[in-house]
Amino acid sequence: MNFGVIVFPGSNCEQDCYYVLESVLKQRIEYVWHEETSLKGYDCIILPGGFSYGDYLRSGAIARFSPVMRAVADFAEKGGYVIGICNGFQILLEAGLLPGAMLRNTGLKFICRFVHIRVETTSTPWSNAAYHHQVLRIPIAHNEGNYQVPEDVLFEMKQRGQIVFRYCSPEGSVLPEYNPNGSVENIAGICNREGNILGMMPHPERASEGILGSSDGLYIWKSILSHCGADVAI
Amino acid sequence: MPELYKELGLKREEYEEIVRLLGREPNNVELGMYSVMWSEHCSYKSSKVELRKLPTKGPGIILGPGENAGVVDIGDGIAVVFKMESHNHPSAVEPFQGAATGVGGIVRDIFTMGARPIACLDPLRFGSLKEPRTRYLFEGVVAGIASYGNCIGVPTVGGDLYFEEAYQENPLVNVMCVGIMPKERLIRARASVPGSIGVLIGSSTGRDGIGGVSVLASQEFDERSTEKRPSVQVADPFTEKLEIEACLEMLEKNLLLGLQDLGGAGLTCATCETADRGGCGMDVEISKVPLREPDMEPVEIMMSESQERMFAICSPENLDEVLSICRRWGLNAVPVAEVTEGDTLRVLKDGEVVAEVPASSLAKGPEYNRPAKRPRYLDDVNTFDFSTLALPSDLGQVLVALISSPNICSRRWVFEQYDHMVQVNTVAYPGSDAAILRVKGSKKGLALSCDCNGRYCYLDPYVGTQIALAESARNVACSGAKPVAITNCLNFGSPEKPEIFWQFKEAVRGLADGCEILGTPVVGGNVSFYNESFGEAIYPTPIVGMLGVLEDIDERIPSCFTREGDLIALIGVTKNELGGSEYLKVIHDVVAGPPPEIDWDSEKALIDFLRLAAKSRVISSAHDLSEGGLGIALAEACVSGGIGASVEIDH
Amino acid sequence: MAFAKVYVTLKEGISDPQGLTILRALKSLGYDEVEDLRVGKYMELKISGDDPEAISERVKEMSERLLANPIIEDYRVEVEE
Amino acid sequence: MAFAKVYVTLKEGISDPQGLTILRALKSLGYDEVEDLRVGKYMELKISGDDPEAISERVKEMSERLLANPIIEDYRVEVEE
Repeated sequence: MNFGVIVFPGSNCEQDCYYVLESVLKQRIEYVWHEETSLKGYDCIILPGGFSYGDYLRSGAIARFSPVMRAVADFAEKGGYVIGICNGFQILLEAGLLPGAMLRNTGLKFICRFVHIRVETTSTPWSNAAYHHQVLRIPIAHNEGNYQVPEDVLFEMKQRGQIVFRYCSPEGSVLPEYNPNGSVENIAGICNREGNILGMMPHPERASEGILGSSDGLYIWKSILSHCGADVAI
Repeated sequence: MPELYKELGLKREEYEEIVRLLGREPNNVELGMYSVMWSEHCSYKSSKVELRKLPTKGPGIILGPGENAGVVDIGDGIAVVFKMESHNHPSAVEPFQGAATGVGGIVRDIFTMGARPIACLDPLRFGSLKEPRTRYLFEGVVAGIASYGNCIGVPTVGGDLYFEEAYQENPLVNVMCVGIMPKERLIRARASVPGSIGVLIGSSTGRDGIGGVSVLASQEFDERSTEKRPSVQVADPFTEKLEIEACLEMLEKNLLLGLQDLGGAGLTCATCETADRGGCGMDVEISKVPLREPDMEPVEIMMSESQERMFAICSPENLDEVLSICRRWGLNAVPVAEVTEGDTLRVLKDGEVVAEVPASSLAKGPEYNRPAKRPRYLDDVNTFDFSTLALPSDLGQVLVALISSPNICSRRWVFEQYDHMVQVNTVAYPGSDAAILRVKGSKKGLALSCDCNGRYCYLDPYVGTQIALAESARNVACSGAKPVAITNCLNFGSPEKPEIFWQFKEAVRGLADGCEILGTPVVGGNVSFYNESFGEAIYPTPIVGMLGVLEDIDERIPSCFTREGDLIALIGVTKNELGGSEYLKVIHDVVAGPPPEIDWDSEKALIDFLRLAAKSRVISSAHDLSEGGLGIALAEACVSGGIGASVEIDH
Repeated sequence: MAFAKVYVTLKEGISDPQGLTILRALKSLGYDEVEDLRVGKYMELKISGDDPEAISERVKEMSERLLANPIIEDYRVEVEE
Repeated sequence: MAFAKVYVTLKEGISDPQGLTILRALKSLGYDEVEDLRVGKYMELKISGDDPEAISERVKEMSERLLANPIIEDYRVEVEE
């Protein structure tokens, strides 16, 4: 399976994603400069975390105008798989490829710690390797992770199973005190209607090796690998 | 204009030395250049003589003090580059921007050597938390460090934090940065090839940080112009991130002959130091320097300390590729200088010489042997009669009071604002004795710790500094690593006061003796003087930054209890030493010494034991006793491990 | 040469933690008369050209595409000679 | 009931990296007529009371103490009935 991880000016997690896909999961992956206009040959495109354009104005507000984003939209339109992690998720929202918007965390502070997220649906290319309501321990690291979406759109998203992950307690109960940033209904990750675009604030690439404290992030990588029929190294 | 030099902080004999060196009176631009290059901050004129007593050589040491950062060989063809610096005064003016620009400065010192920055640590000191001003400074500094480090993608993995009245008017914001690189990637900050080109990369130049030198600018000093000379700069981590990637790419493609960041004394420092180290001269055409404000004068351009700027030296053949790489990363890059034969630094404006000085004379400032006198306060504070202390009845209450006191309680509120995981190298998270990082592509690991209890140094600068060194060594040893080398940041009051300079001399002597015994050379560091106000100086605070190396990352041990049924052993001798303790301050509100003694033989034996025990996997965890002693160490190991312990004191 | 001012504010009903925090801080400093506070972005643009109408249209377009996020923000444009 | 508006902007001479980055983004989107852009904060306060003069003084005081950072920012206050 061929992965491409996009490098925007200011991205800072692309090398982490590259390392996990190449060294841990033994997949082919390349860096894609934000001025590329074609994504031919890739099966899955990763929009990594970081501070594209310094997060100036709004997280992702400027990166969404990079030339590569037109190619990402076409790639997704044709069924290509796209995962936006943290800043990548914010860029997908600003580009309108996923519904809703990100506001500042209600605590007004950057938060970096492990959290628990619950798998809300396993019928997506990104969560089929997990079981329903499985709890994954994956770290977050962001300043603007407070996901908001209009009521009517949220209702529709729930109907269509687009809510993929919610922040929860270690035992899996979705409670306000386990919501780190104020996101509506503890939402941590969503997908588009077709399911081929995923946006999530937690960083799976930071929880793909036991040595770092958790390998639950592998469930996301394994899901997309098995969905595309690729062999999974571990 | 002879009086003008006084306003710039130059002494009469220093001015006369300049006249001797030039063979004539200096003009405005030259006077400005000497005044900043010969300031304490840039020339270390009061500390140089003492710093030479520190051991800087050792088996793995590739580069000691003298360049932008020290370089240590840790095997497997990998070199570690690390250093610590202070941004105390700017942070007292504007905490957020002061601290943020402090991170930017030290990170530039690392990648200017060719290394990718992989971790930062932030030793911080504030006044009492009861004061609103302290809370304002504390909150601003932490948010500033977070905003910068998180944006450039360098994890802030550790540091230390104390609140003492002595720092009320003078907070300390030190930042340590660590980078790694393949050994052959090392690049020196020197201009050694005549005909090579000096390229200024990054942000445009404004009237930032030119402070006193502004008096030289011809504009009359009216209300309007003070507006134009901002005392605070706004940090731009986004541009710095672009510079990290662009510079590392140019180095990987072997396009550069030299690289230096712009810090204190801006372009003047970068040009004269690279020329001096390379044994060459340099012509600088300042009309080419991209300016942020229209009518800037030569002295303002040469002394501006605008942030996020780098000075790269490359051959004419490589210039185009250097400029195109910078453009690709969205960075402004302009050739502004040419390396010449000889030792003369010439500054030109549209071809006309505005300054002409020997580069080496600028780079090597004066040197002083300051007078030192043992302070009288030492006798009063070290003769306390401990038997007069009333032993509190409820020791449980004492433990609770200590564990919630500002110098001991959890630092989670701070480090959860720092991205301490980016680059997926962090394997021991903040809160443990030492931060531990894996080195991708190698079995080795790095253990990092910075330590200093200013109170101990106040009570006895010699012993207090050695305690800081011993504690940083113990912290890395507690994670199974071998202490290898240190950096430091020596924060003191005014060196012109004999009592303060005595504290400095004793601290450096203690550090030198300790490093000799431990075999951990000093590969670089920083001195910050004049940390005092209204005649009151801070506690002497010589912060030690220790690099430890784990031969095998899998031999690392945590600092919290991990398994039920494990036995707990207290290693080392417990003496009746309450001097300078947190117990004495928090419970009895007394600061009195002497501080605990240092027994280097047992310290070395302990460090060797911990490494051996970790290697042979006979211990599941190890935690160092520091503030709060045994009681707090046990509580910390239980709380962070989420497991209890029962302890018999009378054994 | 003209000056355009763009005010970007959160839409009604969208939570504004920053505004809330500042409001609380003002009250703790004794300014009880403040009943509500909302925070937004304020941008000053220097624009070449001398037709305020045309400039206003262009700045609105800039706001729609980049300076504001229509899902959660409103914007207002003022142009001065 | 009165409305007060506070405009907080960076002092002249202080670099504005955010403004510069947004300016470059606008130019890359074809808005070359924009020559400079600076970003600041804009606050709307709902305040009980009906003496615009007194309110304006109080809001200035709030700006000096909390809403603006006097070291690097200027502020301007407008009060409407």
